[in-house]
Amino acid sequence: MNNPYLPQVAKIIDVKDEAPGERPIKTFKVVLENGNSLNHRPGQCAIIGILGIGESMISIASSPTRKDCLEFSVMRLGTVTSALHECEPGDTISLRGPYGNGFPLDDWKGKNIVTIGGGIGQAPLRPIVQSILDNRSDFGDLTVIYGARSSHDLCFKDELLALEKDGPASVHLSIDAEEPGWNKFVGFVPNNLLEIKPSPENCIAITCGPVVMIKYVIKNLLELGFTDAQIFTTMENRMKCGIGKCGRCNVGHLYICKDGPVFSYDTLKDLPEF
Amino acid sequence: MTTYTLPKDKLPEFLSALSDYEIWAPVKKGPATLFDRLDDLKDVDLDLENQPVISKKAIFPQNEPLFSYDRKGTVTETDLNAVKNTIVFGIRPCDARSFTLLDPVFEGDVPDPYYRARRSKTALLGIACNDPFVNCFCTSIGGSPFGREGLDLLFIDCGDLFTLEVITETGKEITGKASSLLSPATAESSEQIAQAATDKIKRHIDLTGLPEKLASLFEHPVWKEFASKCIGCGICTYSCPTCYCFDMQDETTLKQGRRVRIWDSCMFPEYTLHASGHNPRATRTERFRNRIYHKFKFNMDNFHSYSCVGCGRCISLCPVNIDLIDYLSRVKETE
Amino acid sequence: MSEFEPNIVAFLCNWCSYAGADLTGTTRTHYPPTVKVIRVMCTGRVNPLFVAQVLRTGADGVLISGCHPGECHYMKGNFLARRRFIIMRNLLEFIGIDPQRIRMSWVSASEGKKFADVITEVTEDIKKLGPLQSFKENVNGHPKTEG
Amino acid sequence: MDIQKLRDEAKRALGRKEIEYLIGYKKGSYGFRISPCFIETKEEVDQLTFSPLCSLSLVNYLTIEGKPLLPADEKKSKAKKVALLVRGCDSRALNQIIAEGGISPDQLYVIGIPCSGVIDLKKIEARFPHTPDPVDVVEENGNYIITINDQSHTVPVDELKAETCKTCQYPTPLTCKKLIGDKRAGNPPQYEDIQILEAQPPEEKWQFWQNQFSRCIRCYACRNSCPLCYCDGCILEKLKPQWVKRSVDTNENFMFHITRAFHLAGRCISCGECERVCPVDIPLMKLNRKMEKDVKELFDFEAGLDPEVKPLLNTFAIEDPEDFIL
Repeated sequence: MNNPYLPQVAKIIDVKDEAPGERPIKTFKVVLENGNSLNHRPGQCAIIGILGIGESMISIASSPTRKDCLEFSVMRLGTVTSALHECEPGDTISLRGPYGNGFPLDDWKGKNIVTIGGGIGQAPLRPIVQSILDNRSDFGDLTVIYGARSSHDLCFKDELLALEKDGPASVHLSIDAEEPGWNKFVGFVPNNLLEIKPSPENCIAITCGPVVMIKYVIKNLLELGFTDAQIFTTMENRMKCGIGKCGRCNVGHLYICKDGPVFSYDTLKDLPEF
Repeated sequence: MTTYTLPKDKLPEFLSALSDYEIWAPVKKGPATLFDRLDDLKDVDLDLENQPVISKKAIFPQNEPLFSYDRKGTVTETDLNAVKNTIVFGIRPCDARSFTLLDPVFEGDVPDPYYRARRSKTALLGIACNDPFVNCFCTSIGGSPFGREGLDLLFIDCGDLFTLEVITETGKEITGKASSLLSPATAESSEQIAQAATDKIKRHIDLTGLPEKLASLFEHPVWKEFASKCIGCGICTYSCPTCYCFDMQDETTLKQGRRVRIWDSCMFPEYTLHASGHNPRATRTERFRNRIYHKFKFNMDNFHSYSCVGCGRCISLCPVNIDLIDYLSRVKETE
Repeated sequence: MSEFEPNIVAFLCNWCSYAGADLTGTTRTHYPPTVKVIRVMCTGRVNPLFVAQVLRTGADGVLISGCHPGECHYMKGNFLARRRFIIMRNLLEFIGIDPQRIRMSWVSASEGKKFADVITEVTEDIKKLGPLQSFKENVNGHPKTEG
Repeated sequence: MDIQKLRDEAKRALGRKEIEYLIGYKKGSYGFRISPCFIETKEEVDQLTFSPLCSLSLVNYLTIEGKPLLPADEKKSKAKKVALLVRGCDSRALNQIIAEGGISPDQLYVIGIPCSGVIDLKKIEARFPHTPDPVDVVEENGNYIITINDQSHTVPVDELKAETCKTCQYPTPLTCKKLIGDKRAGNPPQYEDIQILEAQPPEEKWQFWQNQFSRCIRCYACRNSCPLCYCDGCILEKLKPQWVKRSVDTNENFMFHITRAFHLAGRCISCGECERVCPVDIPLMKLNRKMEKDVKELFDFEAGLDPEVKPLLNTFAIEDPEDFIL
């Protein structure tokens, strides 16, 4: 019988300093030792572990269409992520997954897509952007709205700036407070959303970020005329098992690790605790 | 149904006839009666006066090493084939039933190999409750002091002898090993004793409509009131036969390490604490409410059963008189 | 079988005992190679739970050594430590760990000889007691609680 | 003790405008149980009760997470007070916590009750099993008069009283605004059982504790029911460093109980609640009383006698014993 708690061995092939801010973020490129693939869907998560330290559920920040490696963008916070930040290319980590439902990208074909991210919350949205870019003709317009506390906390900055320049998507970056040399939007992400006013017409909006931000983004999306079923979010809680057994990640009767992390606002609005 | 009788003084012989099994039974440890693995058959103490804690650990141990590893990162899986055929003797019908409620959790979409290994090799030999305890309310929640659900064999205390009811094939196999000690029971049924036992249960609650009621009360101030006296220990969850939440931790020495799963309790704040410091259930009220909702609403949504067998241990052991029966009745009356 | 060499962890304060131990070395005074030294700024920094933890994780004895009373670099660290360790020592004794395994000494920076004597004495005492078996019996869980 | 006096006093207290609410005891939901209660209005006062069944220390509710009044965090409620019923041991707990800076005495209105000792629930429930209906218990001339469904039973106090209370030194609250009832004299300290255990060889002591600790399930009821265990972020919850592993095996249980006992050295006020709530009956008070005895012998210190006295381990005396030091 397949043991769901037994991790695979993976190797870090590259580490990139993503955001040097107060809570630093690094992006790790990882390949499975045996050459296998996780066969994940955009929006799914994996449990990264370091033997002797512990495990942590991290969303996969790369699209399955990018087959050379898996990417994880990790903020240095707890014991596992701190240990991970000490890792260098060539180090091995353990990996199990993928977990969760992922985004229903197939249902979204032919539609316009708006992603609204805040801080490290852009990581789970990145595979959507990548998947759309890799199958550009399957989707309508792509709008990326993304903000962080300061320019030092913005992830994937080079990528997004390049994307903005090349034009396959419209990109709107923001930071929370004025900074010299910043000529884009200053203010919170939900406010930036109201500035940009994406049209709800044939559109899906996906948001991820701090809980407070998600709540205001949803409120503003509804104001812009989006319906509950057009709004998606991806969530996070403390997790241990990844398979809906250890109990702690529940929101109402749903477990984020198993029934989520992607929820449509249609489902979410009826759940207690949200 | 096949029934046998076993003279009470032949119980040690009966158990020694089952020596190829690992036997768990209630054991007196100091003043407390606990379920434990038997090293010596003489240690068995059915102690019908006291409600033993905690039988779930025979199948769902408090610590379970998932795998071990060395410094090089070589992982060695725990050998589940080494799990011995096991008998849990003297388990109460409610506790036996609890495993049938844990099964869907640990089987589910992704079956749990550790639980399955023990569960499939464990026979449950129950003792009927002739004398239910003060907070027993199994009859209100689908069980009974003579419930057969989950059991392989039911022992009924009939004075000088036990009547044994064979419930499953495994039960039949077990009685087969000790057949020389057993005599076929006469037609006389145990129904009268069972009825008398059921009548002794004094605490009742009508749970009809509870999940629907809970659905409308999530934000109600009553939860703050209920939780106000909770001191936040884990006694209710650890002693509960249907609580299964666990934590996973790495434990290392200089040379080696292991990943262990350990019972956890939703009543502890660090259970849900994020690494960022944010806690989605930061207060006693939220944690207490989650426990009740999990047992009486969420589990119903997910598995179509309550996560409670009515053993009453959380009520008996609570240091501050948090009384589940009382609270649930008040929930039902709350508008 | 070779003779039992105790495994002793010594918490030495930076200002007196560590310097004292240094002096023992520079004057080439011999003492048994049984101690693993952990340098701390002051005996007052040594959480008494370190003692329990050290014994729990495999040491046969613990030594805490600092400045003589009245000579603490931080004025009162060693006085506070003195109180704590007598209590911890009594507690561990009550639980069944021989108090000879939990030792404390005052060794100043100039007492290289005393340091060697202390280590010799502690080593001899613990040799007489033999290895600390208490926690080791329970490795990987006491048989009755492992399951 | 006269319940009416208690209720009158409670009414008077609640009549004062600075008092937010009163923490007291009321009859529990069944049998011998007593429940803590929070009373905000005079009308609710009649549910107040006090009897030898009142076991848990209400001091717990002054320091628990999410309580309505916080000493440091909520500046706006500084003028507000909480009224609280205390017994002898509770008042020592209060003194100790005040001495440690955990509560500000300005926020308390303390009503003291001289206590004749509490009944050990485990003993009384074993004696009268199957008692779902509420019960009355009073102490009279060395007996407990227990009334169950209008039928009264007389049981000698010694058979049911909690062990710790039998040797209580301070049954009368030491510091309180109002005292209800007559002062009671304490008993001389008694450590015979401790001395017997002390005299045993190390291996036997270890084995004794091994048998006890091996059955601990680490539910932390002892910690949470202890009025003195009020740290924000208990050491047991720390992951870095992880002082006590989460694994529940005998070694880790030893570490947990060593930690717990040490953290209560010079602080435990001998209410005995930790031992009474333990679901697996570990004799925790043996550890606590050993510490109490040693602290008394070595430093002539008793916890919680005076809120002005600094905590034992925060202070020292030049002449502290040091004969164990080389």
